[in-house]
Amino acid sequence: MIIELMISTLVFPGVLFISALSFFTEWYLRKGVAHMQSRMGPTYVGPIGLLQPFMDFVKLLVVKEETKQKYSLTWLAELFGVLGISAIVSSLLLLPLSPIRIAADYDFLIYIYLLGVMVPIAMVAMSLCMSNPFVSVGASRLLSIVLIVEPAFFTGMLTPILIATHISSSAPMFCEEAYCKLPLYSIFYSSITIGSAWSNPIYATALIIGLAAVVVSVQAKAMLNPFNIPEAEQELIAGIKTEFSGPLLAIFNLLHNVELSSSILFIIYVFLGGPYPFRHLSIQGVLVLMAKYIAILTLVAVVRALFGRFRVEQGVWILVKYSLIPAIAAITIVSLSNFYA
Amino acid sequence: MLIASDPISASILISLVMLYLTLLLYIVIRVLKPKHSESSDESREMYLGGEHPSILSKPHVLQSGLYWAIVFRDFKKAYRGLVEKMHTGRVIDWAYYMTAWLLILLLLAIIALGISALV
Amino acid sequence: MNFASNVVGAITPLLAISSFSIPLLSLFIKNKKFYNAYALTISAIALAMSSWTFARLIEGGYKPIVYKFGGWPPPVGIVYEVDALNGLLGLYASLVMFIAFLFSTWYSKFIDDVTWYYTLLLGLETGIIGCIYTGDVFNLFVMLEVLSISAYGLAAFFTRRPTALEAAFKYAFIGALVTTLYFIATVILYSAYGTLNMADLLGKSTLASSSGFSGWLFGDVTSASLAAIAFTLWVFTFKSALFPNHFWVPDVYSAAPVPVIAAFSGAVEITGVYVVVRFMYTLFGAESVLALNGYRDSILLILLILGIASGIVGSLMMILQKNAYRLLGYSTISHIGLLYMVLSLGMSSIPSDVLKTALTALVYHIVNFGLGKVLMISSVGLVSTPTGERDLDKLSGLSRLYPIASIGITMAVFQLIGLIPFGGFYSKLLMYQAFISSGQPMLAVALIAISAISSLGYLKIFYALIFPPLLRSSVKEREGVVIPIVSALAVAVLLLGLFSPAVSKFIETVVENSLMPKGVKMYYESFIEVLRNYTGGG
Amino acid sequence: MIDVFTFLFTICMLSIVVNLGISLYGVLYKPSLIKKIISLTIFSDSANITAIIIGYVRWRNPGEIAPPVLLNPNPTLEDIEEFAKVAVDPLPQALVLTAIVIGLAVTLFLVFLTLQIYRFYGTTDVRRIAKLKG
Repeated sequence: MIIELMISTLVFPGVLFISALSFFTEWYLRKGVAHMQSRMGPTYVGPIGLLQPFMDFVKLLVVKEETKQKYSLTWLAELFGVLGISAIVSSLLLLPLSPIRIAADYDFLIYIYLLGVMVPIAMVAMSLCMSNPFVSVGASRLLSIVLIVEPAFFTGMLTPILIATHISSSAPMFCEEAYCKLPLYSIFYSSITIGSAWSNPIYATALIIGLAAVVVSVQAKAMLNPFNIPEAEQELIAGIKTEFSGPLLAIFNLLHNVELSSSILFIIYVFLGGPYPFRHLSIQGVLVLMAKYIAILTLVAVVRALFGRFRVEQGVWILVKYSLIPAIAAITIVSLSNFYA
Repeated sequence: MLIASDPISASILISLVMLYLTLLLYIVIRVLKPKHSESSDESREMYLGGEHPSILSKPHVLQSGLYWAIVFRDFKKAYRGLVEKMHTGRVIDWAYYMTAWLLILLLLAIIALGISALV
Repeated sequence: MNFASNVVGAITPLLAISSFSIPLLSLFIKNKKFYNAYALTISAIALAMSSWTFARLIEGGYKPIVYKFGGWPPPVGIVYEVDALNGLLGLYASLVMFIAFLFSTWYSKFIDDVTWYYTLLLGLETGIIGCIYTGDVFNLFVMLEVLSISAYGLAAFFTRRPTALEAAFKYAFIGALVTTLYFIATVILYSAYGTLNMADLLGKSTLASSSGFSGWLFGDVTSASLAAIAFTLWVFTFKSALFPNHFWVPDVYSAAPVPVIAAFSGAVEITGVYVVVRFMYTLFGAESVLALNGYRDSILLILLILGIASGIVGSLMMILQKNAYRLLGYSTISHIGLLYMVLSLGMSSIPSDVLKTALTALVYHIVNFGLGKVLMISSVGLVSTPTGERDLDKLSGLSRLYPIASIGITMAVFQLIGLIPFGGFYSKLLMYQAFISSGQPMLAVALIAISAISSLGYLKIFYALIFPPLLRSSVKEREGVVIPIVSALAVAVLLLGLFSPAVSKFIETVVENSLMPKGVKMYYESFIEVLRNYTGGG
Repeated sequence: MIDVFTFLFTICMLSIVVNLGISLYGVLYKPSLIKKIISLTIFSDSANITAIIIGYVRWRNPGEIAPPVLLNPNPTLEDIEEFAKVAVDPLPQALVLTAIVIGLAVTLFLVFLTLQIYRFYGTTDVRRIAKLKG
């Protein structure tokens, strides 16, 4: 069992799977945004440039030389980056996707702490290992966004979990035999019951609001437009990536992409019920899963293409308006309706 | 296969997996990394958009400036209230908040007694 | 059993006598090393005694141990009554104080007059252990004064620094006022119940039916309890630094000696929290006169709101600070807020298993937060003390000189933020469980918001001490005893996380045997038993 | 009609409460440190008087109150019972003694602090002693 666990975390849904998914995600985003802005996007490697992100990664990791500067702690930065990636990969064990699943009461809190706390801290610590005033500025921008995003993301994700638990405790008919003994308040439980909640108008409203809030906060967490203030790719000098080069840059990019794709995976499972209305391991199920993934990804790409970058204080208030407040509204709707039901 | 347990053991299991992955990936990256990362004098400087590091008095931002944007931009109003109204360092200003809390406690007691006197 | 109770009674007199004999000894002995060894030995003995007591307590199935001072039976004489919660917190507090003394043996190189320092620090330990073990409301007042006077003295220890004086006077003025208010509260309680014994009060407050306005304040059980609890809560929220009464903490922290700061955040404020728990759950529980017209519920609700406010204000102010210890002071305030948030889940509408989870989280978080904080303070103290600077900007990069301090700070930051798999995560996990299963998801949101804001503050220490390159050449001081302290605490916070299934189960047993109805009954029964033995088995 | 004893007692209690309130105000809101110390002593003295009054067990029949002196040097049980009826409650007095001793220590400490603060800051006005803020 331990050996299975070790292999599973490496292959599926482990490092290899999530890296591949994240390369696809990056390609899709780049291609999609380029398409919307009438540009070409990645084209050279692979069919329609599909392998471009992968080749970028390999080149940075293996071929490119790392430039060291006098004050940097490269080994520590690498360690933090790897820690962030492995936090994300180990959180995938909570999904129904994984052959070895961990499900427990309140396990979504573990997920939140892994993805919402561990990853930003890893990113910030990674960038702070490089001494450079511009990097520090980028890190503080990232932190001021995390300040709002983390509660919003947590609140948003809590909405379907509360709904799922309430459904199962109030109406046992949703409780299919095999799942009755499952832990409540868990990602696994929510992913198998949430599909039926969409038929209830009150719950559906809350879910839509919560979904919107979570998508906005994922956008900000992944530092995509319009929230790419900390990364500041175009300005180059005032972002957290300024001092990264070679393997370190490869690790950082991978961490960033893996975070985005795993967040989308979790959203699909927790809000949309994964392959619902089909079962896992059926062809329709896999297709539905892929369709949902692409749909959410397209949503992200559209938002990214539509908006320019905000200034820091704008970004923070936009986040409060479009992510934190809707999330709180969603959870209030759920608690009120649970209270009066 | 499903491992259902209490959240505490689940998170310990996950953290063990995390530790294992961190070690493994770290070793892999160390092995894959190009060995010849000898650096020239030029590469030992910070990237400052082409400027020489001598333009800086210190190679990092002082911690007092780290959250400048949060304190003076994003949450300007909240901080102004906290610093200028509340944490002024003057005992007389503290006393307003402290006595308010005492008065709330006493008021609640009086209300509770009053209700029992009426009923 | 009898011997065990004598050990309980011996701890505070031992500490007090050895504290007061230091000024006498100083007439004959001038050597600093002697006082280091002396104070360390005394605190080690206290630690051994309190852990022995707790071991006896576990052996006896958590049956409370009662010690009668001077052989007088409970309602007449002063008693110490140690139940599971008492015993655990006493052990914890004496452990924290032992670490503070151990750190002081290193720190004493940097202070001139070590005799007064140790007199006061032993006095502080006397007060803390006394407050925790006592079973008598008035003895609590006396011990509170012992604690407070030592604390004022230690806050003003650097009498040549204006900031230390200012902090001490702000603390001492309001502190003196506050303890007098507690005196009034005990007098009011005595006037109504005719007793000062905690177990006796517990019995009478549960049995007593309100007799209307017969005695108006003096004599009427209900009005007296209400007034007394109002004063007591105000007093102990001051001692434990809850939001509107928190102002003294950062001031005192910014100028006191480093081991004293560790003792303050690890033990003194926890003592305040302990007393509030004792009053709200043992003395005036859900079935006491305090529950009249929802007074207890509304007070708990207000404590809950103040807990949230304390967490948010503390963590917001952390972001602003320049002084390393002042920042840690605000972080203490924010954690105290979290403790009050779980403490106040005892409203009548909340089921008792949720309350049990909440109280388990409370005790667990006390231990996690305290040890993490002591670890943090001793690591930062190692870096800052040799330079004499407390400003984060002036300390920048200095912990590169001391690798052990870097490790300590990193572990402490992870513990206090609550990263998996550190102990801090598991107590927060229990808190989330309690909040969500009590049907109030917004509390969980508040908790994560507080955690998010405060993680920014902790990262500031991280950023200031570890990451920047060391530019100024600075002399490295020998670490000495700090290395074992920091490494032991760093291992401890990790073990608190990795063994959390066992730890949380153990704490749950402790809570069940002290604060839940079963434990409260045991607390009362052992009082009755002592009374019966005295009156001859009747 | 209310009897004189109760009336006087009520006035006494009320004045103590007013005294407590005024001294509380003084400690918290008066800017001068010396005035704060004075208010603090008034506050603790009022608290002590409250405790003493509690000891007089006011709800007993006022006519019975006599000086609590034991005349018989070798008291019998009846003597002690008789004595217990007229004696004041000794416990609050013990409490007050403790509180007075502690109050002395605290006041001395505060006076020392005030002196030292005056040396460094050149003032005893708390509005100007505010180096620690934020």
